This record gives sequence, C-alpha cells and structure tokens, in this order.
Amino acid sequence: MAVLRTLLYLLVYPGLLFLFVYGTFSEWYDRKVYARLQNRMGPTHTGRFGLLQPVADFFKLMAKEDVVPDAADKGLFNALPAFGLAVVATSGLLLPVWNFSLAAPGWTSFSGDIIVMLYLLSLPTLVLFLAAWSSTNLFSTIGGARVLTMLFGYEVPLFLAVLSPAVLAGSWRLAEIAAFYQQRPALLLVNVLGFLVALVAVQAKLERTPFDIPHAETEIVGGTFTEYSGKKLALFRLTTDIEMVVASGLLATVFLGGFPGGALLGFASFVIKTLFIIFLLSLIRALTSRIRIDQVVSFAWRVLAPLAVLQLLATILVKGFLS
Amino acid sequence: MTDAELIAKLQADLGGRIEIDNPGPRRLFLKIAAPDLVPVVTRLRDAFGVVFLSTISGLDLGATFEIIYHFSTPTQDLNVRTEVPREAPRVASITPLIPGAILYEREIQDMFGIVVEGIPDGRPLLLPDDWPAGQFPLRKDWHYDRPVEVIPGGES
Amino acid sequence: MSFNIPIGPQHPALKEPISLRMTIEGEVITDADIRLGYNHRGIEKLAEERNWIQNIYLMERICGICSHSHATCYVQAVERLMEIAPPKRGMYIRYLVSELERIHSHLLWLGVAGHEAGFDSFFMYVWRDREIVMDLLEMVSGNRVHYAINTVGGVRRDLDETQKARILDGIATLRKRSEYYLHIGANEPSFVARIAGVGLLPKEQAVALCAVGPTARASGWDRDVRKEDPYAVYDELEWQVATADTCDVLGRVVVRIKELLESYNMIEQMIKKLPAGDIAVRAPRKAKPGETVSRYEAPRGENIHYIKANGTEKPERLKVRAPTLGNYAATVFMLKKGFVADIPLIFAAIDPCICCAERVVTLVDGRSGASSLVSLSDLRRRALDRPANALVKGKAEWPF
Amino acid sequence: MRIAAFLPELLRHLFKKPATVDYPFKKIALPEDFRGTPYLQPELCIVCKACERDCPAEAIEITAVGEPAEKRFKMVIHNDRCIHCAQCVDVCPTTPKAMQMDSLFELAADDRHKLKKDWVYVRAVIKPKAAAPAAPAAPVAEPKA
Repeated sequence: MAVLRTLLYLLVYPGLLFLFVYGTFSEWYDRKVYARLQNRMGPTHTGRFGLLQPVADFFKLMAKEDVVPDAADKGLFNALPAFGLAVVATSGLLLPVWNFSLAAPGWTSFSGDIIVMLYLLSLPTLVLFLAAWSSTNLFSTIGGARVLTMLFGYEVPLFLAVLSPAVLAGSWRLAEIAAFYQQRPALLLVNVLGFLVALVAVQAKLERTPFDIPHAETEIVGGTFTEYSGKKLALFRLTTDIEMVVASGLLATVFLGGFPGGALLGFASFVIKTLFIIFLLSLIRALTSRIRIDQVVSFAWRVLAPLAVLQLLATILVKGFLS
Repeated sequence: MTDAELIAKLQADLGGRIEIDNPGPRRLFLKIAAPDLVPVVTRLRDAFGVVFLSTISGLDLGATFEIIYHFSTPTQDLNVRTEVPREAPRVASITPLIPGAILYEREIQDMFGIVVEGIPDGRPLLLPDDWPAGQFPLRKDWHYDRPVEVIPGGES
Repeated sequence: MSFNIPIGPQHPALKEPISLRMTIEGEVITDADIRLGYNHRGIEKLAEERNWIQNIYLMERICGICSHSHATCYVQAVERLMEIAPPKRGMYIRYLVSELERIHSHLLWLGVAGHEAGFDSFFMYVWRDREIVMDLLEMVSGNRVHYAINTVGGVRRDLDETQKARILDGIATLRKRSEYYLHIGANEPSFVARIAGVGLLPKEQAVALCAVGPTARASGWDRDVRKEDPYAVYDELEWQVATADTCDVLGRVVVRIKELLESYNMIEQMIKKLPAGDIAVRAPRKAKPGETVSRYEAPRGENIHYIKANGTEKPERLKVRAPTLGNYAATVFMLKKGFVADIPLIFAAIDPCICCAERVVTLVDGRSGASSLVSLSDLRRRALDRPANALVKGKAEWPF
Repeated sequence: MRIAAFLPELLRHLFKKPATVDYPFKKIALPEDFRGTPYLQPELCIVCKACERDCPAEAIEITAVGEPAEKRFKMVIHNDRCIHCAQCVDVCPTTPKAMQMDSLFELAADDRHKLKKDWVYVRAVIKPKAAAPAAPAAPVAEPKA
C-alpha cells in the first residue's frame, strides 16, 4: 500500500503529471503575459484562450522525427533529456507545498533540503552543457561554452541571495524557513534586495532575455539545442518549463513567506505566488535587450555579487539585533 | 562655384586633354583619352576636391567600349568618359586614388570584359563561379534565349 | 592563427542570400570578403528589352522597401530625356510618397536593429507604429509595397481633402512615437550597451570609401543629395540634413530617427503647399537620343541611374547603382574593427538591401595569407574569452 | 541612461486591446481604390491591344478566334503573372474603361491554371459621336514592338 502511495506521489500529484500540467500552464501564462506586454495577442486558437498551445507544441515535437547526428556520442546524447527531466522533477518534490506540516514531515522534508534543492537546480545547467558538447555541432559547442561561462557569473549571487533568508530564519529546512517568516512577516522586508538579485539570477539560469545568449538565434542558430529534435527536444523544453516552475516556487518559499494554510489553501497560495514571480520574469524578459557574453559576466560580478553580499550583511545585522 | 566658373577653371587647368559639355544644370561631361585617365583623376582629386565616386558605367558602342566615371561634389556632378577599342579593351585602375572604386571596376571587368590594369583584386564577382570564360553579359552581341515557361499541372 | 568563417548565404541573421567570409585572428576580424550574386536578376540586361513604361515597374522591383526610390530616380531621368516637365502638383505628390516611403523604411530598419540586438519588445512596438504609415501609403497609392504611383510625366493618382487630413494626423501620432523611440533607443541600458562603440567608421574612412546615406552622415559627413542636387521640390522646403558624429551604430540610430522627424516636417509643409492643377502630362512613346544621370536620396543613401536613349521605345543602356553597394566598402572597414559577436549588428547597421545591390558586384579587401575554412561557431567560442583590453571600446557618450 | 526605460510603456499596454488583428477570422477594411486583380468588360473592348503591349509582366494575351470577318477575340489574363500595377487600366483608351481593377488580393491557388481568366467576345463597335461620321475606326494593327 505504501508503495502504491509513493508511486502515486511520484507519478501523479507532485510528480510528473502535475509538473507537466503546471509547467505547460506556466509556459502559456509566460507567453501570454509577454505578448500582452508587447501589445500582441499571444497564443489564442488552441483550446480556450490558447491554453493548450504548449501542450500542442509538446505533442507535435513528440511526433516529429528524432535525428541523432552520427558523429554524436550516442549514449550520452540520448540519455541527457530524460536525465535532465528527472533532476528537475525530483527538485520539484522538495517544495514545501505538499509536505508543509512541521509535525509529521514527509520523507521529502528534512533539514538541509534547501541545499539539495539549489544543487538539483544547478544540475540542468550541467546537463545543457553536456547536451551541447555531446552533439559535436559547432554552433552547440559555442552555446555550451556560453552556458558554462554564464554559470560562473550568476551562480554565486544566486546562492548568496537565496541562503541569506535561511540564515535569518536559522534553519536549513524549507518548511521551517517558511513557517519562520509566516510568524514574523515584517522580516520579509529585510530580504527585498535578495529577492531582486535572485530574480535576475534565476532569469540567467533559465537563459531568458537578456541572458539568452546560449541560444541566441540571430547569432548562433539553435545554440545548445541545435542538434536536438523530436522527442528529445520536447523533453528539453519541458525540463525548462518545469525548472521555471520549481525555481519560482523556491523563490516564493524563501522570499514571499512560503504557502500557509494546510493542503488546499497552501496549494492556492503556491499557484498565486509562483504566477506572480513568473509575471516578474516575463517583465524582465520584455524590458531588456540581449547583452553580450562578456557583459553578462561583468554585470554579474560588478552588480549582482556585491548586492548579494550586502544582503547577507543586512541579514547578519538583523539577526544580531533579534537575538 | 557655378557650372560656368568650374568649366573655366577646368579649361584653364587641364586645357587640351579634355572636352567639356554641360547638358543640364549641375551636370558636366568630360571626355578624355584613355591614357590620360589617371593623371586627370589625380588632378581632379587634388585640385578640385573631387573625392566621391558614385559609380562607373560601361557602354558597348559597337566598335569601342565607353567607360564613364561618375564623380560628384557637393555642387556639381562630374562624369569623366573614356573610350577603349573593342579588340584590346584595357584601362588603368583608379582604386589607388579612390579606394571605393574597386567595386565598380570589377563590375565592368565582369560584364564587359574590359581588363583593368593594376586592380588590387580582380577575382570574378557577380557572375557564378562556373560562368563560361569569354562570355560578357552586358555586351550587345551577347544574347540569351528565354526558356519557354512550362506551368506544371492542369491543362495549359 | 587565422581562421576564415563563412556567414551565409543562408543564416538566421541574414534576411537575404549574401555570403560574408571573415578572416579572423583571435577575437578581431582582420579581413572580410562579401560575395554577392546569389539572387542576381540581370535587371540592366532586361531593361534593354522593355519600353519606357514597362521599365518603371521593373525598376520598382529592384528593392521591396525602397521601390519608390528607384522608380522616381528612373522617371526623373526619362522625363529629362523626353524634355517634358511634369506639373507642380504631380511633383509634390510624387515626393510626398517618397518621404512617406523614407519613414516606412527607417521605422522598418529601427525595428530590425532592435531585433538583431535581441530587444524584441522595441521591435514589436516600432513595427506596430509602422503600420500607420503603411496604411497611409495604401490609401494614397492603392498598395502597401509597390506603390506604382509614378508614371513618365507625373503621377497616376490625386490626393483629396480627406486623404490629406488623414495623412496629417497620421504624421502627428508618428512624430510623438518617434520622439519616444529616440528616448528609448538611447536610454535603455542593455540596448545602448549593444550599439554604442560598435561598428566604428571614422569620418576620413567614410570619405575615402565613398560611404553613402545615414552610414556616412552618422560619421559627421553631411552629404545628402536632396540638399546638394535638389530635384523639383526640395529647394522649396525648409529642412536640415540630420547628422551625428559618434561614428557608430548608436549614431546611425540617431541619424535615422532625426531623419524621420525631418520627414514629418517636410510632409506637413508639402501638404500645406500642395498647388492645384493636374497631376500628369502626356508623355511620348519614344525618347530622343541622348543620355542623362539622375540622382536621388533613397532611405539608405544616394541612388544613381545613368540612362542612354537611342531614339527608340527602349533604352540603349540603363545603369543602376543602389545605395547599399556604396556602403559595402565601409562595411568591410567596420567589420575589420568589429568583434565576432557584433557581426549581425554591424552588418544590419548599414540597413543592407541586398537585393538592391544584387545587380552588381562583390567587394573584397586584400587577402592575408592562406585561410582554412572553419565554421562560425568555432569563432564564437573565441568570443567568450574576450581579452580584457577590449580592443576599441570607443567612449561613445550620448551626443545631445 | 535610465534603468528599465521601457517599463511604463509596457505596463500601460498590459490590459489594452492587442494591436494585432486575428487575420483569417477578422479582416481589416481595404481602402476604396485598392489595386486588386484586373478584369475585362468584354462589351466595351475595342481590341486595340494597348494593354497587351504595355503590360510589364506580359500577363494579357489577346488572340483572334474563328475567321477574321466575324471579329471574335479571346482575351486571357494570366493572373499568376500579373503584378497588379493597373497600367492596363491607365492605358485603355475606351471611356468608360474596358479594363477595371477589383479589390481581390487573396489569390492563393494550388494550380496556376486556376488563376487564368479568359473571355471570348466580339469586338465592340465605337458608338458614333452625335456629329462624327458613323464609320467604325478600324483598329490600327499596332506592330507588336
């Protein structure tokens, strides 16, 4: 019986099926907001208000021919999409939406799960690089190298920004951090600077404009995904969608005070808060132009890193006053 | 500097080597012999500030080829024309004087078969690489047979 | 170690088939070779088999964006050959449509420059406002792209009061929007970071390489055919030549938006001063033997037609040099100073209308040593570890 | 240099109606004299072949049908080659004009033959003006240049 519950837990509710549905919904929401910001219509004709457009894209890609370049490293080339999806789905399980109760913590809520979440979220970047490297296409090697260069840029500020509220809450467990800020909502204001830094860093992690150089179509065709097609490309796009959902869920937990109110109400606040963060990500995407790779690295180290350190400093000072 | 003043100065300066005619306002046509091309263009550039070359037009007059260099200054439009015999169409290159001229010289080379001596890079340009040598499309004696248009499908 | 990267003829950044072969060393491009001829249509040969009226429509199809420029330049030359003077009202309408086309072409370029730099919202907004001028052109001439409003001896359609009023308030909204884009184009930090100090073309190089149009004017060289060799209407209007002296892509953005603002003033003056009278005069079918050179300021630069007539219905020789060709020499120079990641932006900055230049010629610079063919992406990898001493990062502060 | 210079404009448009038109389902009105496709009114045509001579795309073909005395002609407009410049309408000497332009521009077809339209008709006789003699003006067979 417990095995069935775990299987259901893994495959249906917080697992793949739910993440697939919510990932495609958030992609639709992102495309619709981005279009409306640009005074355009966005997807409208597939399903009601174009809701099924990402699903349609997904199944269209699944039906397409799946080409594997013969010079590619076959084993790695085929395994990577599935591995990327698995990594991102597991990080989805750690969100304190479905294991919110502090008293009876499920097996996915343990002390230190924020560190595991951050680690799992930085793995897809590595998967992208390996995908680019293994497909031996020159455009994708360029894209892969750019992915890694950007990784060194935004990773440190992201970790600093996300971990400073945990330092203030004095615990590494997502559920406890969320509970801490639910009791003292005033302390959320301390982390506003960290929230901004984390937003920009997540925008870079998801490779969206202004940081979408790795697959800038006007310069290097498809970037990391040049050689991918058919099912593998569909899986990669799904991975990026779910990564967006999980990353915004993490930011909501840490910066917007988690998801109070038991199962149903907690899920509702989860949806509202992640959609709010995805709206902010779309806004950044509509606001700026793509910047060159060297400008990204210098921007990360000259602007993001100092702000993140400042945020950490503020957190330590406030912690001192509190105790 | 009105047209008349310029004509007077040109007459004084280049004298015997050029014939000038002025068909319209701000339009001057200077006819010179082929060997005089480079000295006249240098003189125009240094003394009269003629630096901007709009383009070079080639013409097939039957017995000879005519080459017109369209220069322009903020006040007038000077067109220097020379003629080269059809058997040995050779002319000196003015790219050392005006770097922008390389384009147009390569075009007349391609289209008329006029050999431009001293051109920095004489590779074929516009015509495809497998274009048969000795074929110069803009010559009057070069004809192409228009293929009959075949529309696929349905009764014609 | 010198590599030679091919871009094109098919490449996402290029809207038309042209092949750029760049020889680079490390990060800097040392030599560029542009190869044309991929959609050469032999227009000059075709023109010799068509009569004067049919040639108008052939000239219009040299380029999709500046079709009216080529048609007007051609019709001016033919009218001079046939010694007929089109009525004043016809001339005003003709040059009103050419200014409207300049607005539509500059707005199109502004959007594409934004898209090349990745600033898609700017692209969407600029092209949404471009629809205003496209609708005006469709109302005046009956078609959005090839207006075909020119005929030998004048224009084919007249303007009535409602059309004039709609043009005026269309221009009013466009002026507000253009000022807003001037503000955005120069103040959005991520966009300016991509265009300031990129594609440097100092003034003496612009003069030596005979650059034309906004590319030359952005390097401080105020050459404009409408001022130097004013045809018909331009000497009766008050307007200035728009220039900037930052010599880079930012300067070209500024020059083009200033030219937009000048065009709005000119259109308003033309509409106020539109004389009464008929719009065309009958033209003979044959032209007297003779030759003429006609020049016109197309949106991309100076357009020059040389026509020689031999007394029959068909031209003896028709030579067309489109503005983009004049800028290729300057493009090679700019690419040489450029970085690999800026290639699409530098090339888009001269607003290349490749099909315009297609009837003529390639440009090449002295080749340096042998070259081995390596694909573009190998080059881009070098774009990553860019040396800290960015080669020529001109301190391009905002000229205002 | 202002951070997020585009923000006010974007937010203002967030809830505005989109500027894009849902094309196949809603269409924008055409201006009144939009140049669509040329068509012939056979009863007015005097077969002077001015349109055939001046058409830049050689899209008009007029051929005689039956024996010459009958004066029956067939005109074919190759709409797949037509460039919609309305030069045929301008050059047509008849008043009212035999060649007219409609406003049809959605011409997609899977077979180019479907785009060719033809008319078979007898040449119109020019109605004699009140004073002028009644002799119909013999069409000057303009040598096809």
